[in-house]
Amino acid sequence: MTLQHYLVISAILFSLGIFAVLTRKNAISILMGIELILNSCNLNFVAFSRFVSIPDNPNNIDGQIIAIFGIVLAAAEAAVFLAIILAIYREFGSIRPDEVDTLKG
Amino acid sequence: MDSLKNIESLLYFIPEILLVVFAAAVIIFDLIVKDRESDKVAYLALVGLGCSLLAILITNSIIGTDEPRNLFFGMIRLDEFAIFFKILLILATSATILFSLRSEELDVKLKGEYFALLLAVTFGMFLMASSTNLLMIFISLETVSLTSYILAGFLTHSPRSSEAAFKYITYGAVASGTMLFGLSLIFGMTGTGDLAEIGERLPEVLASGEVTALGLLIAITFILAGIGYKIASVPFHMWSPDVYEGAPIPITAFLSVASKAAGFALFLRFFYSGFKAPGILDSVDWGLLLAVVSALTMTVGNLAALPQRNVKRLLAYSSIAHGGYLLMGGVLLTSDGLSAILFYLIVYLFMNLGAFYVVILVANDSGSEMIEGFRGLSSRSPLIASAMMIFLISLTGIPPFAGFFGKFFLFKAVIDIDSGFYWLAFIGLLNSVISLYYYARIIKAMYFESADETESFYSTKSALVLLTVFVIPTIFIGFLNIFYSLSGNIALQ
Amino acid sequence: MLLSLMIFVPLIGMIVVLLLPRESEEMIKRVALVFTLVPLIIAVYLFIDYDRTIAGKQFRHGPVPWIEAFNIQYFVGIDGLSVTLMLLTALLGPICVLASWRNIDKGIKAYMALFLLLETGMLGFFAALDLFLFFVFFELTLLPMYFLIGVWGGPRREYAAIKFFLYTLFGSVLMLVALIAVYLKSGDPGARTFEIPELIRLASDPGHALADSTFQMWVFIGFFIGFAVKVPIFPFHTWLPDAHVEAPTAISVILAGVLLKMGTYGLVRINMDMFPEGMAVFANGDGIVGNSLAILGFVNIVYGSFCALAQTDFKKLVAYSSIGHMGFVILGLAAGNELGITGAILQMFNHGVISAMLFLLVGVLYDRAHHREINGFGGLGSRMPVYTGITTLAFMASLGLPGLSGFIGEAFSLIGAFESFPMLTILSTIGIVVGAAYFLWTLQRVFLGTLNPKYEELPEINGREILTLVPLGILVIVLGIWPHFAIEMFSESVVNLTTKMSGILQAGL
Amino acid sequence: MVVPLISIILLAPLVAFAIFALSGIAKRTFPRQDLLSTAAMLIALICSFILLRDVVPEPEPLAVDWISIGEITISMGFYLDSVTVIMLIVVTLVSSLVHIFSIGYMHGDPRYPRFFAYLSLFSFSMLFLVVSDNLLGIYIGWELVGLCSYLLIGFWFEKNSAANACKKAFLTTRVGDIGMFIGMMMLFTKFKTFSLFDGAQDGIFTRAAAELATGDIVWLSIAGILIFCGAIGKSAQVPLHTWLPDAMEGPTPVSALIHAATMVAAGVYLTARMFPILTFPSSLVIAYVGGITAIVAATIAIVRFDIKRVLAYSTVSQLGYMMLAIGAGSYVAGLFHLTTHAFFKALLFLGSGSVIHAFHAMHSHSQHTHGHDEAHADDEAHEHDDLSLVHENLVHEHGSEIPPDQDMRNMGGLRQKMPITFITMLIATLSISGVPFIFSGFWSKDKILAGVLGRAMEWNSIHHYILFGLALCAAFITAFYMFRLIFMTFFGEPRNKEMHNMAHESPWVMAAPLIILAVLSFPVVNTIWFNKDYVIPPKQPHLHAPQHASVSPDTKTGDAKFGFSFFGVSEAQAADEVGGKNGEKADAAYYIYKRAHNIAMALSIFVAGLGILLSWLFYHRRRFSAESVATTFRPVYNLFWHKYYFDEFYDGVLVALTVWKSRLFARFDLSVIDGIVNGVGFATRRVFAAIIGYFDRRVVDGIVNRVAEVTWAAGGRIRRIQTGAIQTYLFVVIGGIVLIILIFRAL
Repeated sequence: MTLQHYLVISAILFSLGIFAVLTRKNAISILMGIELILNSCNLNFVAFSRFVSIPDNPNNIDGQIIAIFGIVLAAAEAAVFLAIILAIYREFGSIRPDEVDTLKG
Repeated sequence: MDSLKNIESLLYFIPEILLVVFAAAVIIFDLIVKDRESDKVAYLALVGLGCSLLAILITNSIIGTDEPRNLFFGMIRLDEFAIFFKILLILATSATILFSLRSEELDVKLKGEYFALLLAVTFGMFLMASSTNLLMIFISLETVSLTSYILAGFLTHSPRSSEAAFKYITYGAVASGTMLFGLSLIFGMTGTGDLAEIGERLPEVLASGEVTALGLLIAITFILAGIGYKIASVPFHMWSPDVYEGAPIPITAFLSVASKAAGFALFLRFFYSGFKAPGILDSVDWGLLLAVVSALTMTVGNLAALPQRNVKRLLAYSSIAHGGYLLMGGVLLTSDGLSAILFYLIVYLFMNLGAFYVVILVANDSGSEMIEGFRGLSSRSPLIASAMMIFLISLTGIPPFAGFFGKFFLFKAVIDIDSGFYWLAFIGLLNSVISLYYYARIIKAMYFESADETESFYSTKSALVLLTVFVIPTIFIGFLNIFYSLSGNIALQ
Repeated sequence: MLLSLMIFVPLIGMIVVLLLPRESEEMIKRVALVFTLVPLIIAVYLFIDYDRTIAGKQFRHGPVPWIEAFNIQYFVGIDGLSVTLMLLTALLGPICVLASWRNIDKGIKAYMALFLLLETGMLGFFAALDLFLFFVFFELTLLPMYFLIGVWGGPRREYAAIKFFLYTLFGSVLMLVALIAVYLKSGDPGARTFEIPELIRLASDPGHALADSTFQMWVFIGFFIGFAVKVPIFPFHTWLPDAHVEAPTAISVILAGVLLKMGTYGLVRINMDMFPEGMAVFANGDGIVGNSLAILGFVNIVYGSFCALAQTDFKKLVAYSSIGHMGFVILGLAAGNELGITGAILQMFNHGVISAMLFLLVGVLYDRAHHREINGFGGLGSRMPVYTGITTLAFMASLGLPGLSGFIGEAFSLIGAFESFPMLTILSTIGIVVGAAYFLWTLQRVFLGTLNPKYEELPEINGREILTLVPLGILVIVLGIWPHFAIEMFSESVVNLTTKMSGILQAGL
Repeated sequence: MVVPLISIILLAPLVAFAIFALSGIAKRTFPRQDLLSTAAMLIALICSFILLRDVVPEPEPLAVDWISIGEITISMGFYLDSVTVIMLIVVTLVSSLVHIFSIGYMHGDPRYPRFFAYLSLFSFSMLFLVVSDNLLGIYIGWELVGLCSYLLIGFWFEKNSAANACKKAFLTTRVGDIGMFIGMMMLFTKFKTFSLFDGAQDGIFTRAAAELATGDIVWLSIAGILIFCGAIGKSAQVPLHTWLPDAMEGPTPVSALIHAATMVAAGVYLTARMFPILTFPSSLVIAYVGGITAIVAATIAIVRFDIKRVLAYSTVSQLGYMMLAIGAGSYVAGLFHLTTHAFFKALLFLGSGSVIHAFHAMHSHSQHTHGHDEAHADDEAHEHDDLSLVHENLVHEHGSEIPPDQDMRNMGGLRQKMPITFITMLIATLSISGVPFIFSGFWSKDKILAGVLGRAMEWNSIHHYILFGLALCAAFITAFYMFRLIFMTFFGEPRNKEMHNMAHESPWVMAAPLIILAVLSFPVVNTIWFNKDYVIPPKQPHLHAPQHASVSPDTKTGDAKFGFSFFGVSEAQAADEVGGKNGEKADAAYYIYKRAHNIAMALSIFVAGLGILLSWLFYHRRRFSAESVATTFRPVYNLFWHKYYFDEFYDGVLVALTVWKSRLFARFDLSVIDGIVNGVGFATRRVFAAIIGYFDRRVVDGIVNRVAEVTWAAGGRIRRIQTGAIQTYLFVVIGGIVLIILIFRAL
């Protein structure tokens, strides 16, 4: 497995995430898309920290650390997102994103 | 320069620590305090901000003489630039708290967490202003975003507010995700998260051909998506009108000033420290990219503002446009442009917050944010009307108010010797002509039209006092040297 | 120092007025009058005390550092041209206060405050020797004007006000770019300056970046459009009729009397004096480009005159007539020789006085009849002989009757221009005939013929109104008989300009 | 001694006016404005006479620097040569007499004081014009008299006809003035000075002479003609003459002073002043314009019934005469005729005024308020706003429209009723008709004819022969229609009985001026013109004779015996026509002019006599000799026979074509020229200006509004993108990213 493989996979993940975000008609699915995006990023970081080495510190784990933080933030984001989705559901009686469009123009 | 270890860093981290402590304190205090009707909580939050400000000044006096510090193994950097923004942010937050007390739409007397969140978001912005590492950048960005989402949606039982929060978070999540992807690419190219090192490494890898200009372009564009969403620049601006309209007015004011300022802090630090190396500038025409973005941003903002009848939304678009003006300063990545941006941010803080404050007062009086609420304000409350007039004229950028000097500074930065950006300056100036048109509509409503209702305008003494706090700087900043020199010195670092 | 005092006295007046209670209207008016009289006295003193034999700036105050960051200074001083126009401004100040004595019904306090602010702006503009200060004062006149038209104007006041505001702002932003460019070209970072005399010196010393003729051409255009809107030069003129028709009498007086002159003053002070190379490009007389300035002047004259002929609204007619008259100024300036420029400057001053008279007169009639429809009157000559007499004087002065001030300016502009652009000048003389035509025609429709029974009881012009008109009338006659007392003020400066221009034109050929 | 005198002459009337103006500002009137103005005029008159003593033919101009910019210096000053002084005297004299006359004539008018104030202002302007030594000064005076003429024609401005007439006068003359102004610009651009004579610096004349030593005279000719345009306007020459008849709307004294004696003559004076720079082409143009004017006006005069209009046209014709003279180079003759004409024409007008006044007595005094003749004040209210006046003219030529107290057909047989008026007017008529020897008009006219003929013979140029023909013809017609006027007014049976009974001799204050002027119509007082050392015609360095001009030796053999030596005529006279004796050529020319003079005199006496005779036959002895005349002078007979159809003619046969030149000219004058003026006026106002006004509103302003709308619309578009659906926003985000990448990787 070379770096390229990981990158390709993460790229695919990212694209899928974007696709989901753009097309899904359900807020939850959008949340999933977002998670995909974030995970593709994490994958990138880990892969890079594994493969890319720079002179002064041969074994740097920055990437992995970043990935961990990334996961944490993703979780936090998910929480907030779900809370807001609840509020939306209460106010609009639906979580279809295209029905939440009173603010426009 | 070598960076400090964790423990010794704490000394310089006191302002942030104080914010966190007070955030916690506010919540606890809110739980124990019995008297629900008092504003004690708010005042506690203000005290917290005050302490933090004090601490900032102290740290400033410490680093004032010798060179800035890199804290926590170079995660964040404490320099005059950071301190400048911190002070700016504290002012903005304090103003927001006071607004919140005046605002009737949001009944804050019961909600300690509201102020806790405000402190928290300020904390996040502090980090944004001072982070020098990809990781830190992302964390701070997310901190700010998450708290902002909640604040935007703070009006439970208000569909508009919830919708705002929903759009905000969806948009924000995607944007920050995209940014993170870009960050990861940068990390991959350089193998480091430290901006300074990135600045050193990128030219090498570009030179060595390991990284193509295209790759860099993709990475940077992804990152721009994140930053652009924070500063609401085209094409990443579309969340802001809706969110600004939906969120409670104090929060709108806060977002339009503080969050934008923080975004610019990030933007500037990112580009100035990470991407000024000649090799990178040659790879892709960043100047042109930024110029186009800024031109689009101001034009879209102003044009879209033209037909608005909701003053809040109108100001939202106008703040988009101002984001465009501010970007002009960054086009050449010169210290001149940097200082111009800083100066304009000071001015913008006062005039924009002032304008929003008037909107709050009018909304309190008329119950709506529509332009009709301003009819005949000049006769009903001359002081408030003239204050609003001053803010709007200043936003347009007409002498003798500070806004003009700020714009002048920015334009001067763009039309630097033989820069090819005269066209950008022209666009900017034409935009200020267009902007006059919709600002003037508010003035017209206030002065040329007669009031619908006749009973005198509802406003308290303290409200007027607070207003003057914004009016006076808006009038005089332009005439005072200190601010120019201040921004100038910071820029030189 | 004295100069600064003169400039800021009205500002102090504004503060005083603002401090007065809103109810005490008489008091407010008196205070305003006093604070407009002080600058007049100072202006008269300056006019007398001015040393006519030297061209340079006099009564300097400053340079006082203001914004070191850009080396912006507070720096004022006057030459003959400035002092003449400042005298005009200071003279119109109290006259306008008197003219607004009765017919401003609402918010007299705000009105007077804004008016005083406006006067500070105008005086400062004419005196500023720092380009940035110059611009700030230029813009400072915008805001009060906007409100004075927009709040106290006629039915379509909002439209007129915003139109005026947008037009002028449009012009001034272009000017701003040019101004910044000049600043940046003026030297290496740190050595840059906004000081007008210094810039003029640099721009005329060969080899300096400012002296480069292509650069000067572009900057010239920038400033020109800025001023052209104010003058106004075709096709930037359409704000003027609306603004005039809607504005209250006193404001029309200031608008025509002073604000228009700010444009032409700027053309002389900046475009000609600082960018003679750029000027030469548009006034060297070869090809369309070389004649463009003169062509603009010609178009203004003929176009304005014919538009005036087409009007039936008394005030609009006067407004268009001033477009025509400013055309002579442009033509004279384009000529670039002694007579031409002298004529242009005289025309500025005279038009200031005459158009002020005309608008005051229109106001007098409007206050009585409450309409301005020219065909709605008739035979007033027998009803209000004194008013008719004064109007006839003003009309005759305006249509350039020799012996009254209007003639000299027009004649000199034309004679000067004839040397450089014979054909255009001959064509421009059409404007004189048409001018006579519409003024006489108006005179006939309003004052001659059988008295319109509607106005059997129209009251004759009253003492206060006469008081506002007499000083202007005297100026009109005196300047007509002995123009040299005005000319000698600026003849030296004019000679400087012409030597500069001619030198460049020689080099060009 | 000169300066103070001049100052007094100028200031006296000015002060009189100033007092009126100032008291007007103070909303009251000076009690005895009439006496004040008259006194001022008399003072000026006395001073002028004193000036007559100490004046030299070619003095230094008394100039002061008026304006100086850099090296350009424009001076203002006086130039007092003999001609100036004579003009001063003529102006002040006529003006004083008119003042006095007006005291009686204008009595009871509501604006009585204003009338005198205006007269004073006019006198000042006219005097200023006369004494100025430079073109600019002349132009100033020139325009000021124009203003006064405007004010005085429109004195009874309640009459729409008067209101229109004054506007027409001002505008028509202004058209000419523009030409003059352009001419001035040409001269100034060339010579950098306005002053004509050599003072501190060389004047235009000297510089022109120096400049044109090379011989290229084209531009100078153009300049000369352009300046003459001013004269065409002011002196009512064809084609700009139509304002003068209308100007008769003004009070009669005004017509006498401004539109007969002084202002209209200013054009002639100007042309004479410019004499030294007149080239052959320009002088020929001047001569032809003058000649044509003389004929046109004279023939029109034949068919008029309004007594004032007859006189007006005769004035135009006489002015043409003077122009002709100057154009043909007879400087002295032209000015001589100017002075004599000033006196007798003023006399004629005042006389007619006296008649009108007499008839007017029957009108109720109330009518003073609406002027002397409100007959048609009402029926023209409709054309309230009309830049030009073709309709006006029709109305006036239309028999019934003529104010009754000016209509000669209501007169007749006034001989006994108003003896003084009759006698004085008769004298004037004899004078204008050129009855030999004892009347001044004869001498001046004779000099003109002699001059023209002399020029023709000297150069044997066909042009000048034609001009001579024109002049002669005009002389004949003049004699004819002037006596027609006399016969119709004073002789025969009274046609309108009750008006005739009302008529009465005018009071002395009006009669006295008539008598004085009558005295002035005798040549005794004009001897000054025969003193050839007193008035010396300036040289014309640019006047080059046409190539074919030659002086054949045989012309010497004209015998000097022939011709009269009366008041030193012939030799001396002929001599100054040549401009002083200089060598062989002058000697030859001297004989030529002597012979020309004799022929001319003979002919002029003949035509004058013929004219009077015919007039007598037709209008006095009409019922006898109609047929015999008809058979003898067929064309002339037809011409005047057709005159009796003029009522029908003006009733609407305007369209009918006729070969008779009186009608042709009348129609030309009425329809063509006024038609043009009218057309231009209409086009200018209604069409052109309207179009431009529309253009201004729609296009220029429209474009601006378009821009605004487009901007606004763009705003709307951008709004629509903001759909409110979050996923659209996200689309834009992704799209934006992709776009940026695509675009910038290309760069």
